[in-house]
Amino acid sequence: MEEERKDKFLAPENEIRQVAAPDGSIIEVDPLEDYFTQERPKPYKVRKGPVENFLNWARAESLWVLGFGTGCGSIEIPPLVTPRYDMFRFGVQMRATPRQSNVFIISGYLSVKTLKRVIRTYEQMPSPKYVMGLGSCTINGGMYFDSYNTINRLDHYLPVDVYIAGCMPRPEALLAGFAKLKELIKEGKGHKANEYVENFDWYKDNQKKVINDWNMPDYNW
Amino acid sequence: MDIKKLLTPLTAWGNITKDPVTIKDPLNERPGADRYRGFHRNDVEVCIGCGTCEEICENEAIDMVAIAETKDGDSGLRPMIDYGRCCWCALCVDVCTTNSLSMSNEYTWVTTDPEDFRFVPGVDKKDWDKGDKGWKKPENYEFYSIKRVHMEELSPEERNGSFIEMMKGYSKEQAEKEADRCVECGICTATCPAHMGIPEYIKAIRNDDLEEGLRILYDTNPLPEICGRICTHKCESVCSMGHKGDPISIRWLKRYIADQNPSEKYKKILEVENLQPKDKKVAIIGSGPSGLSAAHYLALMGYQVKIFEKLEKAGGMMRYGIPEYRLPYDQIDKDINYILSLGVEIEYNVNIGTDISLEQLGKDYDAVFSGTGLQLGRSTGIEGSDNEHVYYSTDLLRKIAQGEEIEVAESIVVIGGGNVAMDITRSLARLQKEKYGKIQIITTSLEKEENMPADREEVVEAREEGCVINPGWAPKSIEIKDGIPTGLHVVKCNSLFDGEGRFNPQCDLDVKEFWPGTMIVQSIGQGMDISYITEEMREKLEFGPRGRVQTDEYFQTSLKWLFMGGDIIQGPDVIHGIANGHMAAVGIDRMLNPEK
Amino acid sequence: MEKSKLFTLNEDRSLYPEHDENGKPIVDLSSHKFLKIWQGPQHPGVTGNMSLELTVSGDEIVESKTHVGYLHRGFEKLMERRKYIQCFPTCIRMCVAEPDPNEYVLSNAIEELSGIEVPEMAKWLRTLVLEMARLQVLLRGVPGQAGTFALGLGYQWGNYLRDLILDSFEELTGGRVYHMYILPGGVRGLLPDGFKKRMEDKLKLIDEFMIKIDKLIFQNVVFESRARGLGYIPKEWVDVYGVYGPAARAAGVMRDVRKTNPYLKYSELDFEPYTTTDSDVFARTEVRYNDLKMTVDLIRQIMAKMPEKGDIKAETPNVMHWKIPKGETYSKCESSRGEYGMYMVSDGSDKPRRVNLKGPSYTHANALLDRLLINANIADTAAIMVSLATCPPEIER
Amino acid sequence: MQDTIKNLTERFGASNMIEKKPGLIFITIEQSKAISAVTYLRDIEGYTVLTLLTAVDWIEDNVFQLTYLLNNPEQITEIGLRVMIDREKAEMESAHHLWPNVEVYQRELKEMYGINFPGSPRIDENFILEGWNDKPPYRRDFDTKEYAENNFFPRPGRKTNDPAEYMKQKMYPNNPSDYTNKKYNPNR
Repeated sequence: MEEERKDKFLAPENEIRQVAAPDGSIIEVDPLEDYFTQERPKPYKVRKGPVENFLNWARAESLWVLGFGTGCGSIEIPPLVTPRYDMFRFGVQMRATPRQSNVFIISGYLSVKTLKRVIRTYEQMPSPKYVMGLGSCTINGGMYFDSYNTINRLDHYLPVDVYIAGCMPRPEALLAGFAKLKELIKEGKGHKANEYVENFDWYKDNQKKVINDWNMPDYNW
Repeated sequence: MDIKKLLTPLTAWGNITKDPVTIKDPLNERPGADRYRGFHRNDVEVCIGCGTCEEICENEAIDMVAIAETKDGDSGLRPMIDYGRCCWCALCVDVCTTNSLSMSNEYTWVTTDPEDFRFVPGVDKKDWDKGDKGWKKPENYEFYSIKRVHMEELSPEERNGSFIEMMKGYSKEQAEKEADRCVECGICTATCPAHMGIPEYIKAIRNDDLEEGLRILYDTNPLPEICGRICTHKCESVCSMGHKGDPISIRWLKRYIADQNPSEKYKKILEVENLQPKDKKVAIIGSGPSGLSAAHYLALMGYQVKIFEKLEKAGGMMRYGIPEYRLPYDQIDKDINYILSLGVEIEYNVNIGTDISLEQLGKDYDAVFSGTGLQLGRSTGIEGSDNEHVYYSTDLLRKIAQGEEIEVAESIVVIGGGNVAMDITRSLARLQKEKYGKIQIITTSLEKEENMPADREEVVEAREEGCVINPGWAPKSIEIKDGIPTGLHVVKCNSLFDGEGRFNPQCDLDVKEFWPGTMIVQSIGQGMDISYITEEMREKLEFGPRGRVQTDEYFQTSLKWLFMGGDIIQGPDVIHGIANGHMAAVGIDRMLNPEK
Repeated sequence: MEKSKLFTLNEDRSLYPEHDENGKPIVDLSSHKFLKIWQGPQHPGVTGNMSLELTVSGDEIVESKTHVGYLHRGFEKLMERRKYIQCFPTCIRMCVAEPDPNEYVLSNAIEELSGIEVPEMAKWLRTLVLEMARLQVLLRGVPGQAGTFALGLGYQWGNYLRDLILDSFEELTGGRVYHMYILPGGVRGLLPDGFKKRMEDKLKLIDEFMIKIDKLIFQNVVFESRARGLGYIPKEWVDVYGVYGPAARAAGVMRDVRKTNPYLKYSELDFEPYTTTDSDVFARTEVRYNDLKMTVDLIRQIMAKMPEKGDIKAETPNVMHWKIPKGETYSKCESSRGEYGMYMVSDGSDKPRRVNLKGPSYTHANALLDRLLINANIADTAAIMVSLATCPPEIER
Repeated sequence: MQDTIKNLTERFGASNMIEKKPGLIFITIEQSKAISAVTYLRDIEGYTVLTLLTAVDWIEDNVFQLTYLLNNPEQITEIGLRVMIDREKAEMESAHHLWPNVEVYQRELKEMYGINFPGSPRIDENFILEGWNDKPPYRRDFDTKEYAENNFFPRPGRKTNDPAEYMKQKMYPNNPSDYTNKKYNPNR
């Protein structure tokens, strides 16, 4: 176990260490045990009939977007919050933490370093959750198709619900994206988060292929 | 704490009475600006599929896919754009050689399937195809110069009465500037029958590497000095630059490369100093473009080549059919002497069929290539055309080239609208000027001005020199008085072809004219003389339409040892001849060296 | 200068680490006196996508390390395999908020290396676009500073006005955020009809907004008490740490490329950049507020002085194979954050040998920010970062 | 400016001066004298601002060119010092004691070019990349497109045609394929 641990998790913050508790006592912490879960993810239950319809309606009308500007496209998100576009009236609002959000906007290219954080953040979001890919970069690499540091296709790493064309898409196109997402959720097609769970190994393989220092456990919720 | 500073910010509450700035329906209320760079549009009718957009796209977002039919100057490819790559920079629009590509002001496209984002604008119908707003190439700039670099030429006054070459050739700066205009689409390469590496040798000019340029020329064309002057330049007529401006002067650039390389260095530059000789012999009949071309490539392959030429000098129609002011004889000699220096033998004044029979050649040699060309003038067949003062242009041109004195009349009428007609017109005009000090010559053609087969510049230059070109008339009869023509009766010709595309001239007999002239020249095409092929052989040969011998793709006839090419197979055209000769050489090599 | 009462250090320094001779704190994490927290990359208080590794004692920062690289795309490498004309759509993504200086420095570097003179009209249009870009950034940035103290209202106003300027950009250049307007050799179009009038209407709105924002921010006791004395940059640090633009001018050092190395048409315009000496967050916001005023004035001057028509692009070689003579140059301009430069090396081929972009954020957000955050509160990190106008994509490129 | 150049030439053996535009010169200096020249410029001549420090890979000559671009805010002049260092043993004296932000430049150069600056703080820490296990990416012999194609997942199904080749086939379907190749001349 110790050996394996050494090979896998080189990050210093993942080493077993002693910390002081507020009362002054010293306790030992094993970050991998204590801070991460050891369980594989489970799909959430998709209900049937009017209950599910009601839930879908509720989900569609409260899209809470995680405030994580991953690329260029994030410059067009602030205008949506301001009165000119006012996305609150469509039930969309920004949240600061993944625990409160259900929509993740990947605003353009993802460098490998960000991808690692994005995966962690995505996994921390409660299901059902939705991913919107903005611009060319998430579809086929965009301008950075030949860059050594950006991924080419987002759908190899995360399940994507909606793509919006543009480099970068305008706020109006983003609103159209939200409208489309709502439509999908209401039709009951917004369960990509379960796809992620079902094809978990495939996604993890792809993620690990590009993230060279995978110094964290596979499960992040 | 300043109480004022506690209260002042509260003035912001004043905004509560103002109208909100919110856009009510942002999805529909906000079209892009007039210049917005939204989704692509392409006018597929105008697009020629040159691929320049693909070339300039820094994201490799554009693929050329086969959509339309390939025709002259249109590759049949159309750009397919991948919106998983595009960055909406509109460089493709600005660089488009035909201005067919533009962008609409639409910007909303949401989908769940990323594969949707690949589409062919103009072919895959989209909502934004119609509107006319959006980005178009700004009028005030181009990414390349669309104006041709002018080549200096003699003034019409200097040209008249002299056979000095009229085009002076490019200087280094001019050639590099002209070469810079090329966008390397390759439509010229595909159109050129010889598939010359045109973008490549233009690139060599830009890089100032004329030796490399010469090597590229000789890869496909062993007569660059000649072709650089008188090629029919199908490449230029399809040049993608010609859609917005002037096509690139590909021909003059070729001439520039050839002119700048001295003939004594050719062997070194072209790396032909130690060829591997083979013990097989090939005979070539005729030293026209196809014969010379075949001889050149066969010699490079190591064959022992011998050319049989009917006249006293080599070059065929290039020497005897094209006036000196367009193609000086020393330039012909430069190309031919190089080919002969590769070990090609040539025997002059040998007439196949009378001096030596074709069968004999076939027995003596491993293969025979015949490129005898079209030397016979074709008659109009109108009344009076059998008069002795009614000439064929081919005969006259040959005589001028041979230095023979010809009887130039004071007033001349030429029938014909092709390049040969222009050649004879301008040659006779020069002779008239020498002899009489003035020019009086009328040239007429069936075709209207815009459809005349002659090159545009030939017509313009002829007019500059004082010749009258009056197209759109059908010759009716030649009036003869005392055995000497007095002139030509013509009627207005309205159309040449009928609804089904057949040659069927429609004339308006009421509109007629009489053009006086004591010398009438017919220049309406040439016929071939294949009398050297005996009856016996004719039975073995297969014939195709229009009395031409049937050959395969390597110009091999049904007699395995006999290859035929050039004008007799392809019709009159120097570059076709060169291509045929080259291909026949490859064919002969394949036949004689089947193991390869 | 009166320092804010809200911003005081704990007088009992025994809980805090000692400093070595270079002024760096000696932090011993195993003493359990300190806590290490990360701010970013996913954090609403970080400009763009970067992160700060903060070591804190209580809520006071004792050590900070900037971590960048989340937005690295390798532009400088990518441009080495692009033709000169293809570099120009690529390079502008280096700073997202203010892309036009990228276009300008690249085009200017190419023009300098190949000896191309840009037509007059193009120079005027370039100046106009650069000022409009500055206007649009400052409209977001100045009230954005108040936003870091949770005063979001001005940010909302500013963003609305910025959107109006983006509409103008759209009319003129065809793009909303990425304009791709200044290209090597010139610009890509004349002003559309009625542009000047529509622009003037927007400038009038901005004039009104300037008064409102003054009342909302500078006459505001909350803003003043939090921003005064925060993130103080001594004058001596300006050269040592590489402080540029408004941040240097707030320290009383005149740093403005428009004034020192006038480029384009700036020598024909009448302006005097504002300087002050307080050198804290409040002073920097004040400088940028005055820059905003000056920019509005400059745009008016440009629109009045520029000719109506003219050539917009110099004749360049065919862009498909444009080769540039061997050489190197450094071309710079003044962005809203300070000197923005590009070092370009050409090896005589049709692609640049090396392109290196140097934006002010590179020095601002690394050594300087690490130094400024020491002794600041966690709650003030965002304010300090925004006052330096750090732009992560420009650091890592 | 003239005096500065004269001093640089005489005292530090600078050579190869090019004045790109008024107020901007580039000058080459030997590796061993580079840091003392930089110090001299900063302390004596008033070139107090380090505008940038970067490298150029001249792989053909097997050298890296380090460029120290110094700015004199008083005289408004800039001097670019070119220092050629061996590409095989890419190592340079650190200048972190002169400006605090040099350490960042040097970390970047270490990461992107593999140029080592012994003694520079945090020089071995990651700066931009994370878990990088290939050649330093800014080196000319690193092919970024190839790396991207091998490591990431480009969307399949793209196919393009070369207009010239496609047209040749369509317009002259009878032209045999061995017609245009160059095998007839064994020397070529």
